[in-house]
Amino acid sequence: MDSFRDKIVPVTSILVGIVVVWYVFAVILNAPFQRDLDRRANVTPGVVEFMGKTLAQPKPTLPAPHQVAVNFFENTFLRSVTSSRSLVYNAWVTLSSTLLGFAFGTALGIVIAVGIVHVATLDRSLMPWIIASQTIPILAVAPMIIVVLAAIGITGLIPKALISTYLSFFPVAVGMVKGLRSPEFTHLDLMHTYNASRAQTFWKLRVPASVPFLFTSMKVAVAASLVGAIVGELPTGAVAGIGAKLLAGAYYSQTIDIWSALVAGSVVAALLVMAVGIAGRLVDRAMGGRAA
Amino acid sequence: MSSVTPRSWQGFAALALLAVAVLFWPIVHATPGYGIAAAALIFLLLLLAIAADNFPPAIGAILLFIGAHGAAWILVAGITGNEGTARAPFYLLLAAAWLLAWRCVTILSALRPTSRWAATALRLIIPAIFGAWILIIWEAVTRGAGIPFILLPPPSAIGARIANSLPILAADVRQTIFKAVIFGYVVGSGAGFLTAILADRVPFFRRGLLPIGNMVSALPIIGVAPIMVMWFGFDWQSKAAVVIIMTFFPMLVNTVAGLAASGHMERDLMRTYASGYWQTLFKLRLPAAAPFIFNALKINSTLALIGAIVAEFFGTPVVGMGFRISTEVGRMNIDMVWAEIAVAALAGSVFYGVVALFERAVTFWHPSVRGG
Amino acid sequence: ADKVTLQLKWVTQAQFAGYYVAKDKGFYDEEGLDVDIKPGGPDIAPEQVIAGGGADVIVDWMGGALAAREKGVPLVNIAQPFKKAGMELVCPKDGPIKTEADFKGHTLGVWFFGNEYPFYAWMNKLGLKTDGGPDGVTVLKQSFDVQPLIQKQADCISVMTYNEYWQLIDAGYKPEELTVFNYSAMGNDLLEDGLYASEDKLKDPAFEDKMVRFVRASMKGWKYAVDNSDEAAGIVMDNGGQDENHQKRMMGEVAKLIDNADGKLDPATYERTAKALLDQKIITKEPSGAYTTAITDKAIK
Amino acid sequence: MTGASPAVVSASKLGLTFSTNDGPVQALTDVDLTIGKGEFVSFIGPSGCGKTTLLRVIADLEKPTSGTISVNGMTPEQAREKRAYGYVFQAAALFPWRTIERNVALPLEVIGLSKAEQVERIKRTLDLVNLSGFEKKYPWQLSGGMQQRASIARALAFDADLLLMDEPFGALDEIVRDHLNKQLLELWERTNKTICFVTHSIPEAVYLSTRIVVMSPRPGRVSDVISSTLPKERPLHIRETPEFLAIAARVRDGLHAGHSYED
Amino acid sequence: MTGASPAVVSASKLGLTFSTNDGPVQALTDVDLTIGKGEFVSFIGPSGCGKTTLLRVIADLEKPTSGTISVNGMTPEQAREKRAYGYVFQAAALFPWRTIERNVALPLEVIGLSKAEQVERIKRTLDLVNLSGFEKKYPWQLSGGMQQRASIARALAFDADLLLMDEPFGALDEIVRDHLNKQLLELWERTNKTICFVTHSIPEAVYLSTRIVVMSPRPGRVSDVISSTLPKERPLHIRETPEFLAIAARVRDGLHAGHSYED
Ligand SMILES: Nc1ncnc2c1ncn2[C@@H]1O[C@H](COP(=O)(O)OP(=O)(O)OP(=O)(O)O)[C@@H](O)[C@H]1O
Ligand SMILES: Nc1ncnc2c1ncn2[C@@H]1O[C@H](COP(=O)(O)OP(=O)(O)OP(=O)(O)O)[C@@H](O)[C@H]1O
Ligand SMILES: Cc1ncc(C[n+]2csc(CCO)c2C)c(N)n1
Ligand SMILES: [Mg+2]
Ligand SMILES: [Mg+2]
Repeated sequence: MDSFRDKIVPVTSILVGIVVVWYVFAVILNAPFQRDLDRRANVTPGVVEFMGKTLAQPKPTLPAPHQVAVNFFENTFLRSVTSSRSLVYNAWVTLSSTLLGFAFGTALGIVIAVGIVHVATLDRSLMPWIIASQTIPILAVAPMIIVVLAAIGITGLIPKALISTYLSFFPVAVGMVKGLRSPEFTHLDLMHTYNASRAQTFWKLRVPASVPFLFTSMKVAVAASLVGAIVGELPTGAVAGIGAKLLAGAYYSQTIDIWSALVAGSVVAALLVMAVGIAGRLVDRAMGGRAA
Repeated sequence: MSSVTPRSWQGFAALALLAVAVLFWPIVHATPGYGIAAAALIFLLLLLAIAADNFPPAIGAILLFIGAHGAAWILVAGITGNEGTARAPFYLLLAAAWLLAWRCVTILSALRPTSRWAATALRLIIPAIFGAWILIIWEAVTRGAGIPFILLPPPSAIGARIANSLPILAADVRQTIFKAVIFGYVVGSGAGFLTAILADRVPFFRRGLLPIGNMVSALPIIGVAPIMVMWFGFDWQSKAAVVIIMTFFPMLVNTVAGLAASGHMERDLMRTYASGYWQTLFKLRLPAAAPFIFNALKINSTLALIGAIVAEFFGTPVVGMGFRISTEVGRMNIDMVWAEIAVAALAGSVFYGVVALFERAVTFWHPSVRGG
Repeated sequence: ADKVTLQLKWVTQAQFAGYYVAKDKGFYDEEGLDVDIKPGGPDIAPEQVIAGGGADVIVDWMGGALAAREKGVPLVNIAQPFKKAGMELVCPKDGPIKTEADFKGHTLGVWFFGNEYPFYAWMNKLGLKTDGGPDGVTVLKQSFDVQPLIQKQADCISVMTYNEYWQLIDAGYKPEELTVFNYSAMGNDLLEDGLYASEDKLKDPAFEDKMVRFVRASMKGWKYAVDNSDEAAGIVMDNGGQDENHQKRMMGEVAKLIDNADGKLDPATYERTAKALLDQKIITKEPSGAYTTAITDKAIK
Repeated sequence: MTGASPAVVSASKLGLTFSTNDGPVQALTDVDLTIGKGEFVSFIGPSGCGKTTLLRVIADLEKPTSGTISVNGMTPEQAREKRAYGYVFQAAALFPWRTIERNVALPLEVIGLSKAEQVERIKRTLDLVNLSGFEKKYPWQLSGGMQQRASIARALAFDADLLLMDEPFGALDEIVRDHLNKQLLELWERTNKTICFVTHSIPEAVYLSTRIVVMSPRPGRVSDVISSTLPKERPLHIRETPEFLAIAARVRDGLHAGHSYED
Repeated sequence: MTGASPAVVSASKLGLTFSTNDGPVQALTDVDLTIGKGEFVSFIGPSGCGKTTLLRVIADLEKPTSGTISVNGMTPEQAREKRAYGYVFQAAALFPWRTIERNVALPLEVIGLSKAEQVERIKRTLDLVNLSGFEKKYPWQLSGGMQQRASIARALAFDADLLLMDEPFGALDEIVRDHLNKQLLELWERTNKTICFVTHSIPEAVYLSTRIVVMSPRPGRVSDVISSTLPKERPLHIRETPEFLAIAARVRDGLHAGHSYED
C-alpha cells in the first residue's frame, strides 16, 4: 500500500489543480452579477480590478477558494469548539448521529443479508420491499418520521441517527448478500462434509469470504450515513450540525458559509471513508492478505 | 373448535390470539360495530386456515391463503364508519390472520414446483403476499387507530389517488425519471467507473484521486442541490447533476475493490501472454470485478431516484416527482405525496430488477449467482 | 407551570420575535406558562406536527390550516398577530417586466409548499395561463433564496417584505431598481402567520384558558418587540437567529404587519381568504368554525 | 473380506446426469457397488469418467438422478450428518485467510474439540505429511504439493471411519508419495478405517487396495472390479513381486478397454 | 546438444528468498543452469523444493533476489514482453466466465490472431488433448483432469518457442498421460521448441527429456543434472530398455539424496 508520504505529492498537486480550476470558474460564474452591479453603479473597472471584484463578493455565486478557506479557518480554529458557530462543534454534532446511524445501519444491513441468505422465505419476499423502501425519498418522509417519533417521545440524536440508518443499511445489505454468497463451491462442499451447522459455515466461511464486499459496502454506507445525518438535521429545526449550517447559509444566500460547511462535510466524509478503508486493510492483513 | 389442531407455531399462536380476542370482545367501541355474521365469518375463516395447515402443502397453502386474507378483508372492511374506534380484538384478529399468512408463505417457500411456470408464479406470489400484508397492516392500523389523514393516509386512499392522477403522475415520471434519473445514473456511474480505471491505470492518480474521490462521497444533496440549480438552471439538468454526484462514489469504490478481486494466478497468466494493460483489464479484471460493479449499479439505481427527487425540493419547473411531493405536503394532500412515493418505489424496483437481470446474465459464473 | 409547545413555520428569525421576546422577558412565566418554542424549516409542516401531537399551538398560514382542517385535522385560528401579508413579487426594473401587462411569456419564481395560492389567484384574475405556454407565464418553483433573480433564471421572484427583499438589497439592488407587486396592496393577500390550535383540545376549558394566557403573553411580547425593535432582534439572535443586521431590519418590517398587536382576526379578511381558497379549489367546501375570537376576546380585555 | 463385513457403501443402479447449458451429461450410469467395513477401495479410470462424481454422491455432495445408495446403512445425507466420513478434495480447497495450522484446525473446531486436543492432532497430522515448520504460513505461501499435503492433513485430523480421497497424492513426488502411501496403509491397518481412494497411478492403486474399481467413461460405468490377493502387510518392495505385477496388468487392461486411443 | 545451440535460459548464482510474516523462506539458492535451444529439460525434486519458483523466475513472474538470469539473451522481462514462452500452471487457472474454447482462445485474442486462425488452433489443440465435444462447457462443468488438459491446450495454442510446463500431466491417468507424452514429444521434434517441464514422475522425466535437473529442497538447489543418452526418436516401449532404467535409477538416487526420510 502506498504510504502516507507517497500520497502527499499527488494529492497536493491534484488539489492545486482543483483550486486553479475553481478560481477560473469563480471568475466566470461571478462575472455576470458583477457586471450588473458595475453597470448599475455606472463604473467600468479594468480587467484585473474586475476579476478582483468577482473574487471578493460577499454572496458570490461561486465563492473563491480563499474566501472559503478564510471562512473555514475562522469557523474552525478561531471559535471555541462549544460555540454554535464553530464548524468543529457542528461537525461533531453531525458526526455523532452519523456514527450512531452507521453502526445501526451496518448492523441492520448485515442482519438483513444474513436473513436473506439463510431463510428462503425472506430471500423471496423481503428483497423487493427493501428495494422499494430505498426509493422512498427520505427528505419527503424524514419530517413525518421525526414528527411521529417526537409524538412517542423520541427526540434528539436518535431520530437523526435513524435517518442515517435508513440510508446506510441498504448498501450493506446488497453487498453482504453478494459477499455471503461468494464462497467457492469447494469450500462450501468442504463445510458440508463436516456437517457444519449453518452458524459454523457462516462464521468460518461466509463471513471471511464476504470481507472484501463488506468493507466496500461499508465505505458507501458511511458516506450515506453522513448524508442521512445531514438530511435528518433539517426537520429537527436545524439547530446544530453541518446540515443546519447549510440550511442557514442557503436561506440567507450566504454562499461562503455553504461552501465552508460543504468542505467540512467533505473532510468528515473523507476521514470516515479512510477510516473504514484502514479498518478494512487491517482486517485484510489479519487474514493473511496478499499484496496485489 | 376442538377438531382444529394447529401444526405450526403460527397456528398455535393464531389460535391463542383468537381465544384472547373473545375475552376482550367487542371489536370496536362504537355501535353498531361489527355484525354477528361478519364476526362469525372472521372466526370461521381463521379456524379454517388453522385447520388447513394439516392438509397437503399445495391445498393447505391455498386454504391458508383464503382464510387469512378473507378474514383480514372482512375485518378491515368492517371498520368503515368506525374509524379510530378499534379495540384490542381488532388487532388480535389481525395478528392472527397475519401469522397464518406467514405460515402460508412458509409453506409456499418450501414448495419445489417442477414446472417452470409454477416456479415463476411462486417467485411472484411470495413477495406479493409479503407486500400485501404491509399494506393490510398499514390500512388496518391507520383506520383502526384513526391516525390523522395528513400524517399517514391509508393505502386505499393512496390507491384511489393514484387511479385519479395518472396523467400528472406520468408527467412527473417523465420529467424526473426519464430525464434526470437515467441521464444522471448513466453519467454518474460511468464517471465513477472511468475514474476508478484512471486511478488504476495511472499510479499518480491512484494516490491523488482516490482520497479526493472520497471527499465527493458525502457531498450532501441538500448542500449540493442549490448549487447545481445555480450552475445548471432549474430544469432537469441540475437534478441530473445531483444524481451524478450521488452515484459517482459507490461506483468508484466498488470498481476499485472489484479491480483488486481477480486472482493472482490469473493475473500471472495474462502476464505470461505479455498482455497489455487494457487487454488484461477487459479480459480478466473487469469480468472478475463485475460482481462489485453490479453492486454499485444496484445501489445507484435507488440512490439516483432519491437524488433526483430530493433535488427537486429546491428549484424546479412545476412538474416532477420531487416538486409534487414538496408541493402537496404544503397543501396537506398527503395521499398525493404517497402516490408519488408509491410510483417512485415501483419505478425503483423495476429499475433495480432490470439491473439484477443483467447481473444474472453477465456474472452467471459467480458462485452467488450459481447458488452458493 | 403549564407546558405549552409552539411550533413555528420557519427557522428562528425576527418573523417570530414576539414569541421569543415573551419567553425571554418572562411574559410567559407571568402567565404561569412554560413555553417550548420549536423552530421550523423548509420541510416542516406545522400542521403535521400538531396532528402528531408534537405541538399545542402552531404558527401557520391560513391556506395550510384550512386545507388541513378539511383533511381531518380540526385547526382553529385562535389569534392573528399578522394583520397584513408580507409576500410580494419583485422584478428588476432593467428586466422585461414593468407592469402586470408584461408578464406574458416570462418566467416567475413562486414559493410552493402552500404559499402559491395568492399567486395563482392573481394570475387567474389577470387571465394568464401558468402552463409555460407562449400566452401564459412559466412558473419556477423557487427555493428559499433569491438566487433565481441574481442568476437571471427568473424575471421576477417571490420575496417577503421583511426578509428576501432585503437580501436583494444586500446583493446590490437599490429599492428604486425594483418593481414591487405587493399582494396586500393588490388585495390578493391571504392571511399569514396566525396561531392555530386543535378544536378538540379547545373544548377543554383548562386548555382554552392556557391558550388565553398564551395569546395574552405572546401579544405582550409582540408589543414589546414592536416598541423595542433592536432589542427584540438581539433576543432573536440569542435564540439562534443569523445575521444581526438582517434581523434588525426584519423586525422593523415585521412591525409594519403587526399593526396594533391585539391579535384579533378580522372576520372580513378571513372571509376573503376563505373565498380565495375555495375559488382555487384548495378547499372544497366553505369552512365553518375555523376561527374563534373567544380567545383573543378573553386575552385582550 | 467384502462379503463378511457390514456394507459401508452400497450402491445399486446408481446414475447421475448433469444438465448443462449444452445438453445433459451422463456422468454415472448403472453403478452397482458394495464396499465393506475396513476395505481399501481404489477407483481408477480415465479423466472425466465420473470418479469424482461417484465420491461426491457417496459424500452427499451430489444427488443421484437414478438408483439408490446407502452409506453405513443410511442415506448419504444421514451419514454426512453423523460425520461418517472425511473427504480429501481433488483441489486443496484451503481457506486463504487461515494459516496452515488453522486450516487443519477447521474441522476440529466444527466438531468442537478442546483446544488441547486440537493442538495435538494438528501437530500429529502435520508431522505425518511433513509440513512441520509451515504451521504459520498461509496457503499461497506453499508450493502446490505442500498445499495438497495440508489438505490431506486436514482430512486425517478429522478422523472419520470412512475416508474419501480424491487423488490425494497427485501433485507429490515419488518419494513423498511412497512415504505417504506407507503412512496411509499403516493408519488403515491400525484403525480399520474404510477408504475410498481415487488415483491415476496403477501401482499406487494396486499397492494400497483390497479392491480396485476400474471405471470407463461416457457414460461413467464400473467396467471391472479387481480384488487384490496381496497380503495386508505390504512392504514397499512388494511392488516388484509377480503377483503385484499381474494385478497391475489386469488393471491396465481394464483401463485400456475404456479408452478410445488407437495406440 | 547443450553446448552447441544458443542458450535459451541461462542462470548463474540465482537465488530467491521470500519474506513472509514468519521470517524469510529461501526458495532458491545458487542455481546455475544453461538450457540450449531445442532442449527438453525436466525438473524433478521433492515437493516444495523450488521447481515452480524457478519456472516463475524464468517467466518473469518472480524477481530473483540474487544472481542473474537471461532468457533468449535478454532479461526475463524483455523475453516475456516478446512473448517468448508459453506457460502451463500447476493449477488450471481457467476463467470461469469463458467456455473451454473461449479459454483456449484467450491467448490468441491477446496476440491478435484472426478469427479463422483462432478457430483452427482451438480445434487442433482441443483435439490434441482429447477435449473435442467439450468446447461449449464452462470450467466448473469439467472434471479435474479435463480442466488441466484445457489449460495445456491453451498453452499449446499460444505456440511460443519456449514452453514452461509445471506438472501439466499431474492429474491425468496413465493412458491419457502416455498419449500426451507422445504428442508432446512429436510436437517438440517437429517444431524444435525448447521445453522446461516440471514433473514428479521419474519415468516421465526420463522418457521426455534431453536433460533432467534434479533439485533438492530447503534451500532449493540443483543437486544433479543428468543428460539423457536416449535417442531423439522414442517409442513408448523404450521405457523398458536397460538404458532407460539406468537413467531412471540415477534420477531416483538424486532424488533420495535430497530427501530427509529415513526409509
Ligand atoms: N457440475 C457439473 N456440471 C456438468 N457436468 C459435470 C459437472 N461435474 C462433472 N461433470 C461432468 O461429469 C463427468 C465426470 O466428471 P468427474 O469429475 O466425476 O470425472 P473424474 O473421473 O473425477 O475425472 P478426473 O480424473 O479428470 O478428475 C465429466 O464429463 C464432467 O464433464
Ligand atoms: N509467495 C510465496 N511466499 C512465500 N513462500 C513461498 C511463496 N511461494 C513459494 N514459497 C515457498 O518456496 C518454496 C518453493 O516453492 P515452490 O512452489 O517453488 O515448490 P515446488 O518445487 O514447485 O513444489 P511442488 O512440487 O509441491 O509444487 C516452498 O517452501 C514454498 O513454501
Ligand atoms: C419551502 C418553502 N419555501 C418558501 C417558503 C416561503 N416562506 C413562507 S414564510 C417564509 C419565511 C419568511 O421569510 C418563507 C420564506 C416556505 N414556507 N417554504
Ligand atoms: Mg476427478
Ligand atoms: Mg510447484
